[in-house]
Amino acid sequence: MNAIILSAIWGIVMMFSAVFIKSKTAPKYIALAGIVLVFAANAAELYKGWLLFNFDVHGMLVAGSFNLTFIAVALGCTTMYFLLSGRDFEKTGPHVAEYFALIFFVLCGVAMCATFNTLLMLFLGIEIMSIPLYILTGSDKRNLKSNEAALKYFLMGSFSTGIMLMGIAFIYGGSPNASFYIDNIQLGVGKMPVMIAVGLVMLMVSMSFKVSAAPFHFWTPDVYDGAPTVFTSFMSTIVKVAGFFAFIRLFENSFGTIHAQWQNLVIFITLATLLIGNITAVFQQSVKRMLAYSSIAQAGFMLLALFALNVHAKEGLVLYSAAYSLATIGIFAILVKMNDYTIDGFNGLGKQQPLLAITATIFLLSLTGIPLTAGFQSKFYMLMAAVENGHSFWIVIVAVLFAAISAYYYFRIIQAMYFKEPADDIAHVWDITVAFKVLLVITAALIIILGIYPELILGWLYH
Amino acid sequence: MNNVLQIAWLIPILPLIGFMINGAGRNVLSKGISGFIGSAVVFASFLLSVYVFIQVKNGNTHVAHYFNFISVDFLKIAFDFKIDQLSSLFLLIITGVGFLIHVYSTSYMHEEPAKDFAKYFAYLNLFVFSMLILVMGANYVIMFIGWEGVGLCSYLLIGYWFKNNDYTNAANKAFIMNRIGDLGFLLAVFWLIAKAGTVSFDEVFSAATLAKLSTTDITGITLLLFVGATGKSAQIPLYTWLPDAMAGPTPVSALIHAATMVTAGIYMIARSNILYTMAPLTQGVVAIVGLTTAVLAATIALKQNDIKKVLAYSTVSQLGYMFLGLGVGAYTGAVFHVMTHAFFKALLFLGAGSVIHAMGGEQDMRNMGGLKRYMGTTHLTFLLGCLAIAGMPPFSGFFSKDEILAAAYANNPVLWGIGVITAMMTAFYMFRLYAMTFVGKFRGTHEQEHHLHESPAAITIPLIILALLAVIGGWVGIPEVFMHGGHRLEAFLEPVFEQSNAITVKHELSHATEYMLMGISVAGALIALLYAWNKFSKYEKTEVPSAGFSKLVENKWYVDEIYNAIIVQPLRSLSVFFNNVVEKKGIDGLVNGTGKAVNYGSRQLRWLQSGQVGAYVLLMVIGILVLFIIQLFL
Amino acid sequence: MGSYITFPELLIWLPLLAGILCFFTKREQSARSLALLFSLIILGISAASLFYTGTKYATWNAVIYFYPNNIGNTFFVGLDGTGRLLSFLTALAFPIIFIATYKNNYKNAASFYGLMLLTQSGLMGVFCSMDALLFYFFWELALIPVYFLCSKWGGEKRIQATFKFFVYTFTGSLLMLTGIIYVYLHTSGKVFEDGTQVAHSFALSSFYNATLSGQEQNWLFWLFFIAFAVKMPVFPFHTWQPDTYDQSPTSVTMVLSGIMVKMGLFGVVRWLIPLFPLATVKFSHIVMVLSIIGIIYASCIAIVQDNLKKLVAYSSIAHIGLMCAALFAMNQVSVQGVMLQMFNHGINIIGLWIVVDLLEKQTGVKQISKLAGVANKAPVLTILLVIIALANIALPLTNAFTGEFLMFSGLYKFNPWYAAVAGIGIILSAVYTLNMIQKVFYGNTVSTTEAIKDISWNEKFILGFIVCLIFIIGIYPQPVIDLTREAVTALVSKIK
Amino acid sequence: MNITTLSFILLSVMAVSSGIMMIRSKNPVHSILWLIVVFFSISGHYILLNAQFLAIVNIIVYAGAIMVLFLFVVMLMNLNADTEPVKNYRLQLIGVISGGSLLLVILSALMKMDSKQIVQMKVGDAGLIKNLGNVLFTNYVFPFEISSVLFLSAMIGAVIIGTKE
Amino acid sequence: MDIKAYIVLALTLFTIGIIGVLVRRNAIIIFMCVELMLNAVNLLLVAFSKMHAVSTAAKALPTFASDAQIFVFFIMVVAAAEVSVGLAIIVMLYRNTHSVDVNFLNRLKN
Repeated sequence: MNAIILSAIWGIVMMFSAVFIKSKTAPKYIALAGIVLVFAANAAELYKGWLLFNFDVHGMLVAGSFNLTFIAVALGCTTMYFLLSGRDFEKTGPHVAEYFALIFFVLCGVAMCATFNTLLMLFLGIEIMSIPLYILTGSDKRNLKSNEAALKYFLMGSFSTGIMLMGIAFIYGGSPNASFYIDNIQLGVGKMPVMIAVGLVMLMVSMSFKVSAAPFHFWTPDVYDGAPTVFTSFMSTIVKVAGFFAFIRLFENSFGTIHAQWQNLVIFITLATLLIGNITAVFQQSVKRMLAYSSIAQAGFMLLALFALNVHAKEGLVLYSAAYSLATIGIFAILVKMNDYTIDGFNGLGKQQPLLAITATIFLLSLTGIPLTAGFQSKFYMLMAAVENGHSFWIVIVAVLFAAISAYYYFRIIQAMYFKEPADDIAHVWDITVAFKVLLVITAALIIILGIYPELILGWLYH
Repeated sequence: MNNVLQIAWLIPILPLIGFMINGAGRNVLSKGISGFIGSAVVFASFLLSVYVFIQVKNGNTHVAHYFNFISVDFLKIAFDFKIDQLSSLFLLIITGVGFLIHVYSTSYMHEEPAKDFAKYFAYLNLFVFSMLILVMGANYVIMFIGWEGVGLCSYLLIGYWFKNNDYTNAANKAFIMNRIGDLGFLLAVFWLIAKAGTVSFDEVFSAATLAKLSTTDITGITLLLFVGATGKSAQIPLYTWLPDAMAGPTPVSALIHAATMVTAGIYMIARSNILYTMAPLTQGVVAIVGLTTAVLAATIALKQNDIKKVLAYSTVSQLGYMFLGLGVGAYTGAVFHVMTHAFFKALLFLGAGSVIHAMGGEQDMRNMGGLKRYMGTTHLTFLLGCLAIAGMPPFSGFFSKDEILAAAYANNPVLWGIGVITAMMTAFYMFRLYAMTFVGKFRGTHEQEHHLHESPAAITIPLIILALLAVIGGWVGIPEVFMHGGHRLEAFLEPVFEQSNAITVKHELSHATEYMLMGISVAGALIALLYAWNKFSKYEKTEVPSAGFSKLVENKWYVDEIYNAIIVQPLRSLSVFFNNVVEKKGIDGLVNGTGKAVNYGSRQLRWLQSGQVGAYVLLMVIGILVLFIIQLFL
Repeated sequence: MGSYITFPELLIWLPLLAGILCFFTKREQSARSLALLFSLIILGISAASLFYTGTKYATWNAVIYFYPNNIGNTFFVGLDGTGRLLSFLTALAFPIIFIATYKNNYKNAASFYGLMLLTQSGLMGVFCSMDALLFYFFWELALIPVYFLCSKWGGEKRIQATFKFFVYTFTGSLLMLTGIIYVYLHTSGKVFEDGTQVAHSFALSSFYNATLSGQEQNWLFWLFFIAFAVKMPVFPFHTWQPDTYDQSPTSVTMVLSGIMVKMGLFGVVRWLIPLFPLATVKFSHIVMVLSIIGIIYASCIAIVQDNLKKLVAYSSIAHIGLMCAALFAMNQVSVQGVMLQMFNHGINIIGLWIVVDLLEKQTGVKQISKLAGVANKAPVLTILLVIIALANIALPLTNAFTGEFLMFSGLYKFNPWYAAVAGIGIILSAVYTLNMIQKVFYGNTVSTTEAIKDISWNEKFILGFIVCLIFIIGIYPQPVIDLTREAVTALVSKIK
Repeated sequence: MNITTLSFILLSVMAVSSGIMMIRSKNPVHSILWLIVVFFSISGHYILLNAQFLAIVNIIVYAGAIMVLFLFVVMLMNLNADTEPVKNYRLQLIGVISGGSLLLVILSALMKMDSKQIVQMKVGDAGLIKNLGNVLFTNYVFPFEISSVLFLSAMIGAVIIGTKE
Repeated sequence: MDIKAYIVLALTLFTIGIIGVLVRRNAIIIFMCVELMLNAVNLLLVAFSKMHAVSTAAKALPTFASDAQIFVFFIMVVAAAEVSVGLAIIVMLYRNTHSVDVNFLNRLKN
């Protein structure tokens, strides 16, 4: 609640700052102040239940400690993101403040996706998340790739919106007591009516599209590749995990009772996602595109939570969000500084920039899921949830086999950094400040800490 | 534990110390010192052995316990030495003959550089040590320690001149063939452990344990042990290493490959005689294998021209004899023959060594002849040796061989018949050797002729002593028919074999038969001897390509070639197959194939991402279609 | 000491600390001596831990830290007989390696020695951890530094070889992870001292008491076994090994072959057999047959192998195969033999690698066919090598003999034919070892070996030390056997 | 066959056919016009369902604002028939088939519903402006407010993307 | 009027929209097809609201049937916002490439 309103407000503040402040660097600090403020407000709500504004939302938004913790994670990651990549906004174009404003609006949508309790709010939240992203994707105007990405994203995005709305309509039509409240559809436990089934499939399709799960992932590589790298970093992490949270929340609260009836869909989607994400990533030459595919692969792992749909799954999802976002943000922050986005561009980075190389290695190990990193803990929770589910254990085996494959492409970068010689001794990276290095180290440290002591986050879930 | 024999540990330790000194100080010690140390330690342990022997003679046998080697669960293997009649006898032979050969070596190896000289003595001492462990061990495991130890030493000594690849090949062959035997030995031990739960002789041979073992067990165990014996004592099918082992220095051949190591098999079987007596099947096998080996080796020896090769094959054949003895239950006879054989065969080898020494390394008898004019002592002692091995009364060989033959006859006349023929062959090739070497006129080159001389005292004295023993050595076992109570050895060894004797039915031969047997064998031997003598005393070098049977024999029945064809080559090609096909193409191919498959799949899946919005949406629609079908119609 | 800080903690944290220190050293020399110093200290501690056994010192040998969490994983480390033996082997191996390779120059040595010590820490953790998740942690952590060591300082084909090794083992361990999770979810709840209660627990004891039907055990067994089989490696899973051994720097190869392969066996001892007794009994024949095939197969390949390093690698596969087979014979004698042999094999193979390393450093070739007559130039080296090699083929009075003797007698007790077939390995091992000795050391010198010098003080010292160990254990193995007696008895009792 | 049914059928046919025309006509301008026809017919349906508010809004927002916007853009780019020179018939066929089969699948599932539910025609106050406004500013005030964010971001989008620099 | 009639109608329009997206290559037309899809949804929602209006639950809470129509209102809101953004993007692209043919958009692939 606090987060939604404050971030919306701060978005407006950023807009006006764009009008009144001409300085290039000022917006970053305003934005930082804002994100900290939002974080604090959210923390206050989480910790003491303080509400800054007293709206009567008629239960359209329900914020338990679980949702608030997730919002906190998202906001925390955004803070790290601002700190690490804030300076690189300028590379995209002159409208720095506007970019920040849009990101705040996205955050507003994220918060709505985390707390929605009616399909209307879900719809609004997702739209509020998406529309600014269409713009951000296209924000690098002179770059044709950026334009193309924007149009593709927009067309397919609105297409999926259409599907989603049709789904909502059928849910409404099928629900015995004509309600958009996700916990009030009243399905009982028997075989679900056909209208509900149709709506469910359509909702699943559109949500899968948002979290870039196969076979609805096609926009992902192109958009992530075409969008300005700073924004790719944002939308491939926070937005995506928000989508996941919404996905789980929706399906748990509305269709949780009849889980068994739609599990096969999830299995199909999960397998397809794991397969396409992991296999296709192997051959990529551009790190940016490879990370796009890897994000699909990670989505495949997160889908295990939807497959399991139990306590561990939800805990794991929150943890996964943190681990995955931090690591990916870190990698992208380094990638933005690189001159050459291909894997060969990383050759010999270990010599030139040992610190960057080490932190990058930690991020990659976390993405691979090596113990002592947050990535391991999150994968571990996912697997645990999936095993606990008890239904079709084999999917877990398949998942870990794909995880092994994922090592293949993550380690290509590590190998390049440490074991390959640079083609020529041109500098790989530019404007590396001490502050940047410190922040990278902090991010890495966070990942390690979460890897050793995940309760740092999980402790809040049941506060 | 206050038994005086507790000091038995000194006997093996002394040579070990010698080995350490010589081994460690081989760069500093002069030849004189290392030679002296090498011999002195063995002499010391010889004296101790004599003391021990006297103790035992006075009826004091003892199992000296030192420490627990291995103790797991039910399995307790103690580091014990068993001092009884059998082992003490062997102690005497080993240390005694060993000492003489050490002395001999000091002179024989004198051309070697000092450090190799020391190395040589170190190895020799190590061998004596292992051999002593072998005979003193109070259980099969300790015995096995010595068993492999001697194998190792023979490997090292055969490969003593390691620069020559043929020699090192011979060494490898010896070791590996021994390993094959050892596997048999080990399996027997494991069988014992599994069934009897113990390996110590006293416990295994105790009536209680024997009761636990079924006939199959005993037969199996004894057969496996016998496999071990065939390896160590060069019996069919594992005998081919011994002739090649002649690559080593001659004294080594004398000590290891004639007098001591190769008799380990006999010792072991004599040690476990009760088991064998309880397994008639095995006994049969032992007898037949022994006899076959004897005949085969003898035939090969007929045509050999290398002086050492002849002796080597004769050794194999004699060992066959001993196994025949064991097979027919004449344990005493076998041990007796071991002893006498140790004397005369060592003598012969050393003599041959002296000859080779004189000939400047020449080993081909066709280039010798008439040496008796140049080297009297050697010739005389050698002659005595030949007579002894040919079984001429009253030389030692006669008694031991006769005892075995008698036992064989008692068991089955056919065995006896073949035995006699073998004996005749023995006499023949020995005197062929003798005649070609010492009689006739010299066939070597002139510088060799100039070089010819009698060997120094360090060589001749051992020869003389051994000759003496070869002559009188047999008198400890004069058969009943000549002198009542003449067989002192049998009386002495009685306690060792009493269990067996208790259960074997002794069919006494009438005196007449015995005389008849002796007569025939001696006569046969004599005929062969004389025939060989006058055939080869006037031998001339003639290059007649031999054919038919003789060719077969000359090429040692092609046994090496056969083994090579049916074992070595297949193994090699199998390995190559494994390495090149199964490993590289098969398993590793599979592993790498997975990686390749992933790469390929990756390259193909990328085309799905065509970049066309239309195509994307189309695929999405198809995806939706699939989901609907799954949900609504499956 | 005592309840404040325990042996396992010291053994895990000291190397970690030292490793981190090493990373920050500037000069190569200082890194090297720091590593050596610490490894010696650790050796001392580990040696001390051998004496403070028994319930009297229980508080010195085990400790558990739990932090408030809802899945009940703890930092629970302890030393039992097996762990003690292997941690001692680890502690022993590293100083040996450091001294033996003291003269090697590594470019940026700081990180090299740092990673080495991190590896040691990981290994110690594997051998000490009493908590399944912790075990998995260390299992992976031991792998990562090795991966970097091999790919950074290895031979020319290092990257592919090492990566193959990594993916191979990583896949295996991930499968094990799923297995661990499954078992975890079938453990009973647990209440910690501080009152936090968890539905399930990763503690060793809870795992041992997990309720698993025979059906479940059947496939869980394989999930675990594959991970361990890859590490060991057992026959069909071994192909990473020769390449890796060949390509990685020798000091790392020593770690791999001396200690890491023991992780697999250790895993079987600590987890596989106690967790799935029924499945173990059910599948022991399959496993043993695989192992025995491995023995013959690897030995055969070793015979025709021309690459010295690969020869040693294959011989190692053969030996491990024997240990694995003996382990699954599951009787006191055989398992005791395995324990003994794990230690011996570690010592011997490290010795072998040292010699191989010397030859490669001096001649620059590792093809047997290119070497000859080394004995002429380097007699001392030859003698030591021959002794170690003979120990490797289990000659009596060397350490390996006692181990193999026990293993074989146990194996024979289980099934005579297995013992007989595996026995062929004894012969084959003699074949390839003697061939190697003959080709490399005997005969006349060739161009490559002309310049060889005999070994220097540190190598002489280390090899001498190894040889002494070989003989001491060979003549009086009892102390080593006693060290693991209770552990083995407990293990064997699980099957009965 | 009362007037309601008749008009329903009439409007439906009109909607569908002009929809088809929309996607078939070469000239973008034509398809826009066809789409407007569709919207009008849908508004007709709203009136038929007595959802007066939506009928109005639909005309104003869609047919009025949005479509004009479209028309404006098309004019601006003066796109005409030859913007899609080469047509790939096979691709189009595939598109039609897959879309059609999707429709068939869903319908075949839905038509199996036995429950015969009736839609209230012409009467009912749910769709009256009074009620809707009432609900909108009581229950739905929060979403109403928050949807402003959408327009704000759309505005910024216009700023970022539209402005020339 | 039976609800099925409306379902058929709405789905038909919806499908027409989808097919349009599939077969057309002009970005604007594709976008219009999406709008058509949205309208189909609107129609269906209204139909459903009137369907529920006569169902038993209607008596309990008189205003609830209007939920769906409010939803339709919000859909229109969102659509409006989307249109502005979408057209902006299309215009931007047209500026750079002088084409709105989506088939020419294939710089990003594989």
